[in-house]
Amino acid sequence: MFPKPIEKQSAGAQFAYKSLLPVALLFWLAPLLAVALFSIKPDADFTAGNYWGVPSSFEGFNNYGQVFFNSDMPQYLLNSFMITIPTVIGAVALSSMTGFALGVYKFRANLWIFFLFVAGNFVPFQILMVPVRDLTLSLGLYDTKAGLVLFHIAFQTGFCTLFMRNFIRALPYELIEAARVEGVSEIKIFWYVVLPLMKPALAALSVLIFTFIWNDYFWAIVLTQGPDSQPVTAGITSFNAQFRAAYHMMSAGSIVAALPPVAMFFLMQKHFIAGLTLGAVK
Amino acid sequence: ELTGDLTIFLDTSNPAPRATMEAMIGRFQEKHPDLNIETTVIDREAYKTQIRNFLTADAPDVATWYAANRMRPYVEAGLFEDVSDLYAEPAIAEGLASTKGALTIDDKQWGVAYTYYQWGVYYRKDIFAELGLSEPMTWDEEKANCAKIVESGRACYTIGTKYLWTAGGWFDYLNMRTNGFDFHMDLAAGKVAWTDDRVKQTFMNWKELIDMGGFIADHQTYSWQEALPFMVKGEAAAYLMGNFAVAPLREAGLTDDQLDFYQFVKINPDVELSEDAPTDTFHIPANAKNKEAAREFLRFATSPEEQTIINNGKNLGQLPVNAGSSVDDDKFLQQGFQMLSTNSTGGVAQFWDRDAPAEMAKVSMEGFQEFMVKPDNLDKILSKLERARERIYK
Amino acid sequence: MTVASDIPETESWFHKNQQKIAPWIFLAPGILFFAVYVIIPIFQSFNLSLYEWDGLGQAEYVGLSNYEQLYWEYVDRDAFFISLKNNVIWLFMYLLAIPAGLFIALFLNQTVRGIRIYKSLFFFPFVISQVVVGLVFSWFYNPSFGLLNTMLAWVNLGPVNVLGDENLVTYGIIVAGLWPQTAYCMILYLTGLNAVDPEQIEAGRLDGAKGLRMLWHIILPQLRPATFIAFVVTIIGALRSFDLVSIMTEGGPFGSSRVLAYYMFEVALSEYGFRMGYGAAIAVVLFMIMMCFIAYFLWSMYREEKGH
Amino acid sequence: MTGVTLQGAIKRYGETQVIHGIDLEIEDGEFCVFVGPSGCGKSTLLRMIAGLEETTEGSINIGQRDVTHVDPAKRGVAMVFQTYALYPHMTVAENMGFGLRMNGHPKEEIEEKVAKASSILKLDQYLARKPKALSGGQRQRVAIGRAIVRGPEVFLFDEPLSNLDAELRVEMRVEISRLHQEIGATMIYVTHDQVEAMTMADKIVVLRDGRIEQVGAPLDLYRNPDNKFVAGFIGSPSMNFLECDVVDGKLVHPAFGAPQTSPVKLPEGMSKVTVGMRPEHIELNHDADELTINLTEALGGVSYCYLTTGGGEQLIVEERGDSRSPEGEKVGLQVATERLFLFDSDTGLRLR
Amino acid sequence: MTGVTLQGAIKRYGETQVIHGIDLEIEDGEFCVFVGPSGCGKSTLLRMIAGLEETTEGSINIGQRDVTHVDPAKRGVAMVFQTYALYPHMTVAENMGFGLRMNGHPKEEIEEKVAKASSILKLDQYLARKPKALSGGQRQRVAIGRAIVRGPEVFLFDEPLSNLDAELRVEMRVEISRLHQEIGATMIYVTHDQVEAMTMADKIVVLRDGRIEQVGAPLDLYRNPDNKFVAGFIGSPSMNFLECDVVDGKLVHPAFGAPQTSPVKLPEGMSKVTVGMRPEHIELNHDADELTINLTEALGGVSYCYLTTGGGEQLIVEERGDSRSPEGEKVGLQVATERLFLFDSDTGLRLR
Ligand SMILES: Nc1ncnc2c1ncn2[C@@H]1O[C@H](COP(=O)(O)OP(=O)(O)OP(=O)(O)O)[C@@H](O)[C@H]1O
Ligand SMILES: Nc1ncnc2c1ncn2[C@@H]1O[C@H](COP(=O)(O)OP(=O)(O)OP(=O)(O)O)[C@@H](O)[C@H]1O
Ligand SMILES: [Mg+2]
Ligand SMILES: [Mg+2]
Repeated sequence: MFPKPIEKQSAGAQFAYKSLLPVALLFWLAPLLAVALFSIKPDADFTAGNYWGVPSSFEGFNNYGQVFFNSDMPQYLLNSFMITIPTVIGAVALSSMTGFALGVYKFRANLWIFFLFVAGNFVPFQILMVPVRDLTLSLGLYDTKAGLVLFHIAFQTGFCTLFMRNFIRALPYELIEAARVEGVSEIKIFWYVVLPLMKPALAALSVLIFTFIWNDYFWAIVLTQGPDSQPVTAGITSFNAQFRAAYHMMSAGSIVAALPPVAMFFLMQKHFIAGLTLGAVK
Repeated sequence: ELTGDLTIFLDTSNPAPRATMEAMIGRFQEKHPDLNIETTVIDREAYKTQIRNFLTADAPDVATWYAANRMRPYVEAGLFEDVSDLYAEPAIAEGLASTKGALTIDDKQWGVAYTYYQWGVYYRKDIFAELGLSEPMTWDEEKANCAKIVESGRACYTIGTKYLWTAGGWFDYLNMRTNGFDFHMDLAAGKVAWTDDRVKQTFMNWKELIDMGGFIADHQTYSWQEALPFMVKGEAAAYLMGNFAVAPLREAGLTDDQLDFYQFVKINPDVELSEDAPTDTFHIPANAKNKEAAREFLRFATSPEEQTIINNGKNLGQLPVNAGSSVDDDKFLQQGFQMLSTNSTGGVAQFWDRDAPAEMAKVSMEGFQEFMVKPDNLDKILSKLERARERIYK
Repeated sequence: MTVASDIPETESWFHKNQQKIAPWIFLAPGILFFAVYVIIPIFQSFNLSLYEWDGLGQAEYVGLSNYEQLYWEYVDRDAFFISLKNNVIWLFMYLLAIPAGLFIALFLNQTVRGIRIYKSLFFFPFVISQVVVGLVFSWFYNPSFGLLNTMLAWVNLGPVNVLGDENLVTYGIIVAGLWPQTAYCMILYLTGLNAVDPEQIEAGRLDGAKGLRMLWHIILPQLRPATFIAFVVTIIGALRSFDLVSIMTEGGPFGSSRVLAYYMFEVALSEYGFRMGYGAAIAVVLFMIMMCFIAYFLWSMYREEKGH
Repeated sequence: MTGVTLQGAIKRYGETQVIHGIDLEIEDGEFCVFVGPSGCGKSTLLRMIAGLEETTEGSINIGQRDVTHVDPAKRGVAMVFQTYALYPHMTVAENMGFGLRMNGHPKEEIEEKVAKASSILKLDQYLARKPKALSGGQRQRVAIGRAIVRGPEVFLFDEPLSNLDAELRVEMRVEISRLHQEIGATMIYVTHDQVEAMTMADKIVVLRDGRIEQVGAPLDLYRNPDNKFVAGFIGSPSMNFLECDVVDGKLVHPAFGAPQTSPVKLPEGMSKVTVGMRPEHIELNHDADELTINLTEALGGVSYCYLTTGGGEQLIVEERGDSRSPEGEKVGLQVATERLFLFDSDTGLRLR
Repeated sequence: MTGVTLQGAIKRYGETQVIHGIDLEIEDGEFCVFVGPSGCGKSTLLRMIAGLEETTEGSINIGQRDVTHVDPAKRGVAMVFQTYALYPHMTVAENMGFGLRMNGHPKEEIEEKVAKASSILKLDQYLARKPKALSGGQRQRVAIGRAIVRGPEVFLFDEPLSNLDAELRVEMRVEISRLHQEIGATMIYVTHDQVEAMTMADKIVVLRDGRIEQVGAPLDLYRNPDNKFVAGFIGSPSMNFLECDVVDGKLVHPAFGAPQTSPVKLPEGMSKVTVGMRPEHIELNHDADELTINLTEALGGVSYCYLTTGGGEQLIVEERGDSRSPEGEKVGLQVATERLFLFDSDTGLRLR
């Protein structure tokens, strides 16, 4: 292990390390803590210039209550879920198929198709902006959740294919050959043999895509407008327009918007990190 | 006797205006119970980009928008309905005469106004009193006042230029006062070079205020709302703003004893006074399906009664467009109405970003912002704007 | 002993060619989606960049004039030049996330109690939307109450208005971007460190390599895969940077924090924009820059594939 | 009749040919082992029989049926992989029944067959477990069970034991032999383990570079190799080879001291010959001094002496019992003439 | 003097103790092999000597120097790892020279030493290659070269050959032995391979559960094991054990037919004893019928007979030559009395 395990060092070093940890963490997360602090402050504190001090009163319930009952935030949150979840399902479904095809079969175009997906995934998505927007418009899906979902599925398929294909590549090929010898059709091999084995990858990928899509801002503002279909990342800007300079409200709103992926991360930590390092690319 | 569907798209997304508009539509519905009205309210900022899509793809029957140059692209693309026929109706011809110009392109009218508001200098009466100042009448008084305010450790004017347009307001006034309304309009129309000495003169006037520390520091990082607290806390004495600033200032705790208003002072005594009064409008998209009902709605919305209701202090808190309606007795509205109807002989401008084409507006307001931060870059800025002008107005 | 193969010898064509057809069946939906939404639009953008179009009327073919304008903007040091320059700054500054991530990973690569929680908390910024990160940092920098100036005041410095200063603003935004990106690199390195061969470290110890020399000569070479990935994602992140610019400054003050990604959005879709062709031209330039890195990435992937 | 017949079987990967026309007949019920150095094409050949690799040219018959281009599933073969290739997400019973289930056999039939196979392999009590809860040997048994369940005519094994440790390997080796006796199906088995090949096979096929070197029963190969390659490949430690001169029909080499009589009649005019001697057939002559003992390795029951001739050639001699010859000692060789193998120095072919 | 001395060496990981007080003296220039079942602490002990693990209690001396708490790099030891632990990003030459470079030796000196070591190991032509372009055996040689270059007083090897295939293993084994003779340094070698232990060691240390079972020269352990564990562990195939009754001082077991005389005087009152017989010391008596031949494996030079007694005990007998006893035959045993090993049935200690 590198660096040398701290347990093997002097008691002084151990103590120093252990006390440095929380300090460093506090420092690292200071911006977030600040937001959390803001979000429970009363408005009066800001007018009074008490930005960083102890809140003069605890207004957490009030502020968050406002977010939930006096703004479009709940609608935006709901939209986010309604965009994110179908995207995750769609992208994962498509890419487990493409990943399977590219990971298992040997055919001439294999590597080139694979590279196409990978390259597409790395493209600066701004180049897609105008045509995709026009396409969505002409499909009548502009400013609908479905329009956003379709695009996200397509774009994420690039990344997911990279991920899935590499994962399937790492599966023992004998498993597939064994099934073939047993007379299992290719589609059944996919369904009964490969898919169950991909569970960890599916979980990791789902978690990853969930955060990617949840946090997407660019496409949200390119393809949707207004509380009917915009996700929370875009919603937060109009939320902020509504509460411009009301820092306590903006903080509360931000925290609410950030919460689902954070919760996801904590619940599915193992998968999440596996996903990052397995797929290793955004 | 109206039937069928009527879809209305609104950009009045803030809570108060939203309620006002919905209430008005409710009243319209009562009059036409058989009409199936569908209202969609879209975030104001989002609306500005979304309008392109719905006008072409899935047009409503009525849509809000802004007058003057701001509606030009849609008119030219044939996306707005010609409503000159409405203006031919005597009631409207009389009532809406004052805003007709702002809605006219190629001698045709493309929509109706439903509200407008004045711009002007909102100031802290109590601070003026404390420093022994009075409302200035001339540019020199303005500067003298400002010098005193700066001396007292305050800034004269608060402003937040992060979103650029607030600087456009200053430019509007300085340029209209320096060079007059017509010159201003020519500039907006790209007929005058930015490197023209007259334009420079406007900036030199502006520079005087900047150099004496008239504006708050770091304004380029604030939005207009974030700039409000400086005035509320007394760190700045005045705010050149539209009348909509009054409500948040009052909410923040300023009473009418502390808050007052004056018209932007004369600079060049030879030019007539002219004002910014942005007009918000209703249009009928060319692709609308129920144009008959839409016209009826436009008549309704601009009728003297409705104008009185929706613009009163409890609702929009702005000025009615119909000559036949009455202005709320809120002191700012009264003053504003007074100013616009009697003391704005030079003309009424819509606002810089509505009078100038979008691209030019964007580039120029960025220039204004830069100028306010770095006044010494003026020549560089102006030559950049001139390059932009040559490109944009081709 | 009977065989489970009592199916007639005359099999369907599909059955016989199963292995040749199957991949295409599996690929079809993915390729369809990807082609429609990604591949074809890339070419459409190339095409569109030769037109002038406001998104309303008829597009007008103008040849390379959009690019010519970009060229003049470059020469005149206008918006395009600034965006390009900022993108270069982004590229280089953003790479700081890699050493920073490595540093934190080394700091956290211990087995004291509760370290797992620490590792996750350190990773936190990555999970949060850039919109929120941007907001948080613009408050952090806020000249009237921001924590930055408060802290600078403790050491008798400042105040600075980071986001209001055309020379600082890009760096200020990049720092905000480095925060989550560092967390990302940290996680990559933590997993990389996990995979470092302990026997090599021991061999190094026997060889007398310690501390920094151990890091340089033995650990870092083994972390190459992690470094490579960190490099790729950081470059891509830098070139795609949009959210933060949009949230924190909208390209300001006076356009000095624009990057290509934001500029093209601004030109094409923002309130004052709707020059679709021009936006497409900017996107094409951005695409070309990115293509260098994509090509490099694909090339190293190709080598790896062939290496097997 | 479910033997396997290969005729002129050829495999090419693009340009490179790896199997160069194999003709082979494996009888019904025979246990046939493929051996050969790594990369010689053992696995490829097996996979061609299984149908997992296309046969480029030639034909493969199983029983009377030409299966050269038949789908793997339809060949009536079952394959046991080196890595077992068990489906990790299925229980033992599901693993074994999977093939039948996918082909739509009724549930009862599957259960019955699985039960039967698992009782043969003593897997009854593990049926509900997942593979990862099994030991290596048990996993290997499940893999075999999966093959049995389908009731194939031919079993194919590709180094099935190489992932097991030495002890288990012995155990499973015995088990597979027993299974072969029990079900009597044709089995083809790839290995590179001497002991497995010698002990399990009815017939060994020695491959080199995609060609068959010799086919025969284990002890036949040991006793009667066709060429130098087979002689050196079969038997452990390997056969010693000395390049001898032929003088007057006798074999002359410094190591022998006196010229040796040839066990076979040498062809006219041959002046050089390669003589092979198995380490276990040589004895040391402590009264001679043609060779030097380099190193002696005593393993207890047996010792190996490493000798060098004056010309630098290396020899190994196996000594029984505890006697340990001191290193550095000079010794001679003693071999019965009939134990000598003679090979053509150029072609490596056996002279007999 | 650069022997290695351990005194009461103890290793604890937290609560669990894995090395229970080892006292051991390894002479200067000796080749010492640690053997024992997996998990017995061989590697741990070696790593304690290397300094890679803290020694919890006791002391370790190298030469006259107490190194118990000295930094690994300063102990004058070099270690060769099972996985070689070559630095993949450095060339062979850089790998070998790395230790010297880290210790600030001048470039010329390093080059010279690397050249010398690589000529000893015949690596000269690979110096510019990266490890991944080398074969397993070459890598292992580089690992050894890296150790040599540093000119340590003590070489430590942890199962260095277990990742190589059988042939290479033999080759490298001989090479390491040769190296030991050539440079004469003290070497400590961990393995679980019988043959390696027997052939390479001057001294074998048999470990079990963190304790020393027996220390001695290889053939001493083979001929004269102290207890049942060592007897069963050393020798391949393993010694056969039969539980015999003692009747009138004689050993009684159905497999023997007639009672056998005990080779040693048995203690008074002992009624049971474990008798050990090495497979290579037993001969089959085809005229008796106490045992059944289960299976015979003919490997050519040698065959193994698997026998079962009436009571179900298993025995292995090694038969020389080609004779192959038919399976199913009933046979008896024949062992020279002096070849029997007797162990206390309870403690497993040798009776002598
Ligand atoms: N897909 C392939 N493309 C090209 N050559 C291949 C391919 N698969 C195998 N080969 C070559 O065919 C030859 C035979 O390989 P095969 O796996 O059958 O050898 P093997 O005898 O099983 O070896 P081992 O004992 O190492 O398993 C080798 O030289 C190998 O390099
Ligand atoms: N870090 C550790 N913490 C706790 N126990 C350990 C640790 N390392 C080793 N052990 C235990 O110490 C004992 C000895 O391990 P060691 O690796 O020395 O065995 P070994 O004899 O080398 O085995 P093998 O032949 O499998 O390599 C084992 O029981 C092991 O579980
Ligand atoms: Mg093989
Ligand atoms: Mg070990």
